[in-house]
Amino acid sequence: MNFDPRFSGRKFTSVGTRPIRPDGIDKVTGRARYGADFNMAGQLVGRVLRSPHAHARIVKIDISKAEKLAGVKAVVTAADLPDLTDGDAAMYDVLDNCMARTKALYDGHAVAAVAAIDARTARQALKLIEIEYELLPHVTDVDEAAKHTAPLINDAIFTEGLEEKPVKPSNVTKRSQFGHGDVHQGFGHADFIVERSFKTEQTHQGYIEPHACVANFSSDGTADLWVCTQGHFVYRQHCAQLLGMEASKLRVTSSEIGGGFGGKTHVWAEPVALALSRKAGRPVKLVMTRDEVFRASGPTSATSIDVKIGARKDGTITAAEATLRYSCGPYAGSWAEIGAMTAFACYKLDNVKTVGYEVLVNRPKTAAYRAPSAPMAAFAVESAVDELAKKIGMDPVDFRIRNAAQEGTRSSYGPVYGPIGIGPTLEAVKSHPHMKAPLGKNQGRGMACGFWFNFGGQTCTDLNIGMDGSVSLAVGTVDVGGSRASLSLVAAEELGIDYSQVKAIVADTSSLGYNDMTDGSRGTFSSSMATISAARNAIKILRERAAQMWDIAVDDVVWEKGHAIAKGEKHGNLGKLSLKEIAVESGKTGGPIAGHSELVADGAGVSFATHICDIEVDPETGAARVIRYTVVQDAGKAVHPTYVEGQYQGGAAQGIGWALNEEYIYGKDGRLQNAGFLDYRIPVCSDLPMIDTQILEIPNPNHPYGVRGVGETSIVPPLAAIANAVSNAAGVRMTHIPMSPPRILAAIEAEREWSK
Amino acid sequence: MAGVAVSTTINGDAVEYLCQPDETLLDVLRDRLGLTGAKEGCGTGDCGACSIILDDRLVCSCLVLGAEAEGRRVETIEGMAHGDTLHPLQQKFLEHAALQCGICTPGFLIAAKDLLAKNPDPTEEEIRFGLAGNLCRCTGYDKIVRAVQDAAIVMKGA
Amino acid sequence: MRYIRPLSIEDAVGQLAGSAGTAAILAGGSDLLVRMKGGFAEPELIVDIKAIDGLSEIRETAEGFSIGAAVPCAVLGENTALKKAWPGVVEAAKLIGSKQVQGRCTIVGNLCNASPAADSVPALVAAGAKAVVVGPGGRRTVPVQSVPTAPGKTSLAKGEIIEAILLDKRAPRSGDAYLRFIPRTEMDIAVVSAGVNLTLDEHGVVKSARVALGAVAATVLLVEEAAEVLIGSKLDEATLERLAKVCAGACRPIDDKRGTIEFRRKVAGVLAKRAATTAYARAGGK
Amino acid sequence: MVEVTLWGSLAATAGGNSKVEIEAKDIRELFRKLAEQYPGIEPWIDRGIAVAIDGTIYRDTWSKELPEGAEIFLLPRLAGG
Repeated sequence: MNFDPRFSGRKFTSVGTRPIRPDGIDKVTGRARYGADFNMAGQLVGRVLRSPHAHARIVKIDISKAEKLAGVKAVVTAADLPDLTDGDAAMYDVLDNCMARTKALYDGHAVAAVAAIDARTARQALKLIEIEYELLPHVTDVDEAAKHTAPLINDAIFTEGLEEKPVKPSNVTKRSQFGHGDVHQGFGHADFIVERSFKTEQTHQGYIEPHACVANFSSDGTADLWVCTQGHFVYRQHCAQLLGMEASKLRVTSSEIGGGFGGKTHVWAEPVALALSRKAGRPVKLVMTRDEVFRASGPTSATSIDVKIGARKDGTITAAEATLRYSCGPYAGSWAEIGAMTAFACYKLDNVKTVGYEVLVNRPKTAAYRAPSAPMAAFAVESAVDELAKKIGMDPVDFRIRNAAQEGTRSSYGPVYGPIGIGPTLEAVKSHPHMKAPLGKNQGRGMACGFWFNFGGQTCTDLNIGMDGSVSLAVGTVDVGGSRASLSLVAAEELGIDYSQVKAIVADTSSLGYNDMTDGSRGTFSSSMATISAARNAIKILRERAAQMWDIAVDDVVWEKGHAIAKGEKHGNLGKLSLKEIAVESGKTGGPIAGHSELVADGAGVSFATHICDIEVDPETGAARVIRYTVVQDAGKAVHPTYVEGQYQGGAAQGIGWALNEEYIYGKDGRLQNAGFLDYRIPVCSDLPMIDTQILEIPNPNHPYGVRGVGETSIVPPLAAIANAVSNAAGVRMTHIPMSPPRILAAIEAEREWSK
Repeated sequence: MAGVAVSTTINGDAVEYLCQPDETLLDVLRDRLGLTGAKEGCGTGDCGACSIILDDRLVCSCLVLGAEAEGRRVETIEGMAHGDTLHPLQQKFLEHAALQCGICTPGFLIAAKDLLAKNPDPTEEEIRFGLAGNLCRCTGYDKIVRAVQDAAIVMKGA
Repeated sequence: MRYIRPLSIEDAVGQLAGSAGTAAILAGGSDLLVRMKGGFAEPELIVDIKAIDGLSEIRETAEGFSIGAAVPCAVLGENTALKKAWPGVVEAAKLIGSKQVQGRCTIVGNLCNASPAADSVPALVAAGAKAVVVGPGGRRTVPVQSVPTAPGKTSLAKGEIIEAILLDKRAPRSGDAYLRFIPRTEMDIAVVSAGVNLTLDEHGVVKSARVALGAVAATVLLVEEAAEVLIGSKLDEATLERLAKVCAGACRPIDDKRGTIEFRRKVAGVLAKRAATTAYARAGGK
Repeated sequence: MVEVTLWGSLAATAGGNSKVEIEAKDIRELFRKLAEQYPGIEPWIDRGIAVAIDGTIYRDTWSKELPEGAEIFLLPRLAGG
């Protein structure tokens, strides 16, 4: 059946309300089962041995002593995970990251693993594995690694995307470029130009739940995997490919997930757990420690960005240019490319050029982190935009409004925008009471904008109507923050029934067709589209059954407010049949009633946000404290507004942590020095104020309800909003994130020295 | 390594177990007793996801040995509701959507219960500092603080 | 590995002294269990001292206060008399870790962990606190600053336990304060810290002073020169500036993941000023 | 005939042309003909290319028609968090 995804402008009954989530009781009573909360009979404990070296050739691994230790049931190395990737370079990198093959490429890189009867035995066994390393020179800084004198991390990599084919290998894996117009000419028309360089340090998603799974490989070649993941179908594909299995023989169940933010979008230890289980012939539970999470999973890129923006006296930007260098860890990525696409996406520009360079470093493999790559680019661009507004003497909000992209604008990354929300978020900020609130001593206010694409993708959903008229909704996108509630609302809306009649679950990989993962803010966008489609398919069957019950033609039956209604005067005495009444008779009218849908949810609507932030800086210590924070963001349509607010607040909080204190700190030896929550400082409750939110709803024309993604955009503006606020509070322009107290104090002291 | 026999009280029930001398109470609760409501987010007392109440004191169960529970009273998230009746904090966390992924929720509820037991009428600042030992990465804490404020009002009225 | 819970200090000392391998004392466990988790400590004997008579008590004596080695820091904050007499010591103890950690950790543990950044130690040093050490050779009383000798190292001999911390009875017109700098508002290790303890004469002039700095050297520093700056003053602006300068000069900090040398020097002075101001007000100075 | 705009790096593989004319009625045909005319693009297509049609981004929909006169823009496939 053809599904029409276009926005219909309907009035809503359920969508937009704020009911309690269906998985709530289990989560407040401790009954919800996360990755580490599942056990199997005969289960072993898996543990991973990791390289203490930033860069080393693995000369020899001797596992014989470990294998002989009583209680050890399996020891695996790269030899137990042979390369079955068949030329798929991206999957080869995933494999090599799961278990180092010829070289350890970062501190924390997995080199072997054991399965034993208990944790103590497993720990002892790791100590008995003997590895001979040949130490190699390492490089962890993005700018250092990009130099042609830097130690090479992979001598088979030659920079892609250069006009002339390079003859020497490089740590720069790719150059990418976006833009239009002629920036040289554009800068020629500028009365004012701001040009600055910025750096941001590497951060981690910081989910509170470490990676955890239980793998059970059976002797008949089938396997089960229980795992916390943002995409169990993707994990199934990865694991099946790396283990040489048919996908359908591996059933993956996604546990409740204790946070992901992009960090649980590809496999880390899961293929290792399966390999251990296969070798031991028993189930294996593998849970990372926090130290392992920091050293070997996640992080986002560290960056180095040069920005140049020019404008006329009247405040029109004439040209904008950026060069962005993003670290990828030791494997090729496309992180700078995304940064280059998003950098100027908020603005209407005749002349724009961005160039991205992907840089290999001896750090963990970069993973997506909430609107990956966009916050760093926004930090650089929005800092420069603020400075330019000041130079011109314009209010920073007015300056942005003047240059904001709108419907019909050619985006800096290429396509022309449809209806978008950057202008409205700026107008909302301009009139927000926060902008007029008085500031105290040592306080400053900053604002900044942010952009994210949002994704759609492959989606499959089942909607089953029970014989009692209740509805079970099985979706394949993992619920990371309340999507079962929003999807239940959507099902209730479309069927015209009460929210309480719907129960949504996340189905395992054997119960439903393939779904892309919950990333790119696609969970509610895609699965709501599939849910609407499934519900409409179910309604078609409900109408047929009602027609049968009434013994009239199906074309004479319409569906309204949860009921089949016979239309036309000839059926005037038939009244209406509720969903429940039809369901009760379903056994006699053709059997179970269900709606299924499989689709590619295309047309995700881009999203914009503008944030306002007040900061107080202690001029004697450099401590910066967020006093007030406001998020204004376009949701398209907020299906469950409370959880939309939650996404806005959570993204802002992560951005605040990133801006002020979070960073990976490496020693000269290339080892990570702060692999724990004590010294990797994510914000605590007392660090933050309430985070006010304002939801704007500019409908996405490509979704029946107008939904856009909401999950990611909120992390994009904070770095810049806070930098701009610090600039206004302390009179110093911070160009290095995080703006930790030593950095702010040093900047204040330098400013004092300079003005003497 | 000799096992330690422990007799203790968990959520009001007498419980006996045998544990290793270096085994944490968190591991005992989760792996021996099936009480998986307390979570291990760090294992070093920095995230509060494993919070429990030990003899009326809020502690991280990852920083307590299983052997130390001998003769003491342990309260975990599993004992917070009375049968079908949720504790007001649990109810308010649901109503305010004070959880997204929910992994930190048991720890926050236990910490908030301890906070309100010692200070039934806390200011926002007291709540924020009182809960600073519990990390949440999803919510930005806003809705958590509001849920605790609201629960405090309900509990005072009760 | 064995876990024991002796009922007397003599038994605990005997077990520790007689143990063949590594032995660890367990009170709050907030350092020990973290070290065990990380594989940095694998003691063959764990001696839990919480069941020992008197070790979980704060006693008010004619000489002052005796704080048992197993008293959790949270309990210090609940003792009104102690809080009134030594607010700086109590606020320092209540800054260690989180509420959860404060329910377990002890000031003796904080002292014996011998971290230069320990929160309670600068306050105790400033307060002139003493430690009662019990060992195979009997009981001795030592100033707290003599306990840590280097990061992770103490002057305690095998078999020795600190039984209690002693704080003097307060002279009239006395006040103390402790401040630390951390990047967050809670849940951090001090990047720099300062403890100040003052007694004033009847005119509000500082009669005696002790200033201690944390996280700026291998062990907590008692800065006598800083005390001299304060004595005889009423904490006027110039005195405070001199204090800051002396404190910054006394530091021997390092660059590490938590802060830079420059930052530590500068902020040590700032915190000393602020702590002195608070201590002065607490002593009744105006 | 549709005019297709290539992003900077992709243009390099099409002989430096940022705009190419392709006779294609849907995305599948577009990819096929692009690969025929510019073999250097094929590996990029294999890795995944997104197609923006009048500003709406499509990733995997072969059957999506390319309306006459529509703005067709090729983009890299992205990762999300």
